[in-house]
Amino acid sequence: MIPDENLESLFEAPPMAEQERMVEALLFASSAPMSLREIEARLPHGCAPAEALVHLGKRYEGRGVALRRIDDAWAFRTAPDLGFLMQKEQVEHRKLSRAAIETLAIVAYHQPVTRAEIEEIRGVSVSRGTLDMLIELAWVKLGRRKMTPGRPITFIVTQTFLDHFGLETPRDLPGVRELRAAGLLDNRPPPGTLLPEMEAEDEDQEDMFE
Amino acid sequence: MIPDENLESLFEAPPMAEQERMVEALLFASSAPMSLREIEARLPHGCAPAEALVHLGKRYEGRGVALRRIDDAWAFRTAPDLGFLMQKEQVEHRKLSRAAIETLAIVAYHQPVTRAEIEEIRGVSVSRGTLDMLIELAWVKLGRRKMTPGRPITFIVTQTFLDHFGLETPRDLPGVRELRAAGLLDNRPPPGTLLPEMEAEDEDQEDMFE
Amino acid sequence: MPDDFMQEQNEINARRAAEALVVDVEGFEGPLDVLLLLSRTQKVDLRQVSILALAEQYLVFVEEAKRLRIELAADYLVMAAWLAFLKSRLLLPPDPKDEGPSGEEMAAHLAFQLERLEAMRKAAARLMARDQLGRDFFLRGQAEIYTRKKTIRYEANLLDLMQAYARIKTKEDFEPLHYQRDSIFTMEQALERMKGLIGEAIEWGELSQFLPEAWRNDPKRRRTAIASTFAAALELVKEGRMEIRQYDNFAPLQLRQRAAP
Repeated sequence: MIPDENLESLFEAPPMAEQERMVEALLFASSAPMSLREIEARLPHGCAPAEALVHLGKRYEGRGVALRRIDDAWAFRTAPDLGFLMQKEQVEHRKLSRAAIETLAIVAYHQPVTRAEIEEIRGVSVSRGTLDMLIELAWVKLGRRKMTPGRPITFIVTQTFLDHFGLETPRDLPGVRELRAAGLLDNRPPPGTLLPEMEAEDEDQEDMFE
Repeated sequence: MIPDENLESLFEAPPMAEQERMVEALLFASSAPMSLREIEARLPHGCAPAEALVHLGKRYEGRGVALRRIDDAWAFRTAPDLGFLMQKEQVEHRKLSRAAIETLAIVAYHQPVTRAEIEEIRGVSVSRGTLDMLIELAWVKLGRRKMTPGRPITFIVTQTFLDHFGLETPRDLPGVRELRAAGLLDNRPPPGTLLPEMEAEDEDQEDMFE
Repeated sequence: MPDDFMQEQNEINARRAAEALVVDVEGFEGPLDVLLLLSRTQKVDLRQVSILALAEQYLVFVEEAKRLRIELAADYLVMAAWLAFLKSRLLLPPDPKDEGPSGEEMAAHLAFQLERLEAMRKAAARLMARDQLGRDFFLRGQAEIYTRKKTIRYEANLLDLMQAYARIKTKEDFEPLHYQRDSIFTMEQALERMKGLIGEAIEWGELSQFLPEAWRNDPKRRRTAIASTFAAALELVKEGRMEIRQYDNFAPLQLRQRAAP
């Protein structure tokens, strides 16, 4: 009798408490909700996942995590009343990229200025994104078209720009000579960065913002 | 009285049972371990997550999912005895070379350890790729420089390593106590070379495991 | 016939076993690894292993590799030389004038190294046998990604703006950096010079003695001369024409001609 019983127990389903643990682990690790059939396929032979799910659902009642039915599948989800913990409002401060700040400076000092002129002054091409971004920030806007062949569009700075930088008019911007006199030019960038090829590369690789 | 109590409760930490739910939800939602500080930052003001974690750990004892401590961080992981159910979730592990496994073990047991020390222990030079690969797997990272001539860089194991091997701290490495007692984790220089700095540094290592 | 076949097979097996250690040199992780494997043939606790016997076994291994014309990496040969030296120390009565470590100390350290390597091997195996994440236990399959309400605010102040402009407007002021090549003593120059000098360097002499006269005083010139002379010396050591030694960390480097073998 004993060998027989042993043999039978080999094919017997694990106790319900064990089945519950198994379903719990399966649903936890699964990357998508699992249907009853999928759960059953993963459990040892003879298991009754439907019953295990009932027990499991009860166990998680009122907890921070709930067993949820989604269509005909099951998954764990954090309790809806705790959703606020998962959210986090963030204000991220980012510095303008070098390409953006240089473009902005050229617009401010030379306005109204065309894209071709900006490129000539910077010595590198200006990516579309750079000007778009400055326009989106409402620091630069479109000015009148220039009365030269092709009637290119010009760019000018906005009132928002003046407010942000604490200027009354664009004419308040100090000139290069004043900058030098004020010692603001002593902070020279390393010579290598001034090679035009490197800057061109810079602009390609660099994200808009650093 | 009632309005007063309400006002006070606005600024009081939620009851412990509620804090436990919150920590449960947070850790359930995250796949990476969360440090006590990270948990605290997400909870309402005045919560005591350390205590909530103790309650939570007890609650999950013997379940299909377990609360695990990894260094100073916490995470839910499925119970190891149910791994057989999870074939589908198993990720293909790159088979590590013998050199990589040995190097990893040496870093784990001897950390912080320099490249030269690894080579001294294995009696063979460490190929560049070996350490690079362990670093890429995020199992090994750079530690502090050693205060010996040349100030060589040291290597230590990461939280990802501990998480991967189910270790709470490097102290839980298998057999580490016996190895230490047998003097096999000593940094014993070859006879004839006396490097007092190395001995001083050894104290650091002891700190790690004490 | 089957008997013949068996015998032949046995001979092949015996030969293979004898050669296995040598032929499999590719599979070894360095000389310590070989020593560790050889020590197992002694069937004793690593702490009681006979280092003398081990040294002999290793030397046989290297001889055998040479006989089979198997190219051994340099560190195998360095170990062979060291073990031959150790063997002589262990066999000869200690010389009281000798200050170096005794043969026993050296042998004890080697035994320690072997024991430590063996211990790390076992530790590595135990580590890999542990339950592993993604194989035996698993993380949350469907992490609920935090919804982040992200507001980006861009920052730039007037100073940034002005400096950016100044940077553009003063580009022409900058010159690309050129190294002043005239105060560099090149490796080629040093090598040329050293080749002329080694004939006279029979006794040990400090590196500084090999610097050209004109490069000894000015610190900048001296630095470049030291660097290139050292590099040139290493090159000559590699070619087997010089020897180099240093007694302690930061002690002066000493060079001399290497006597013809």
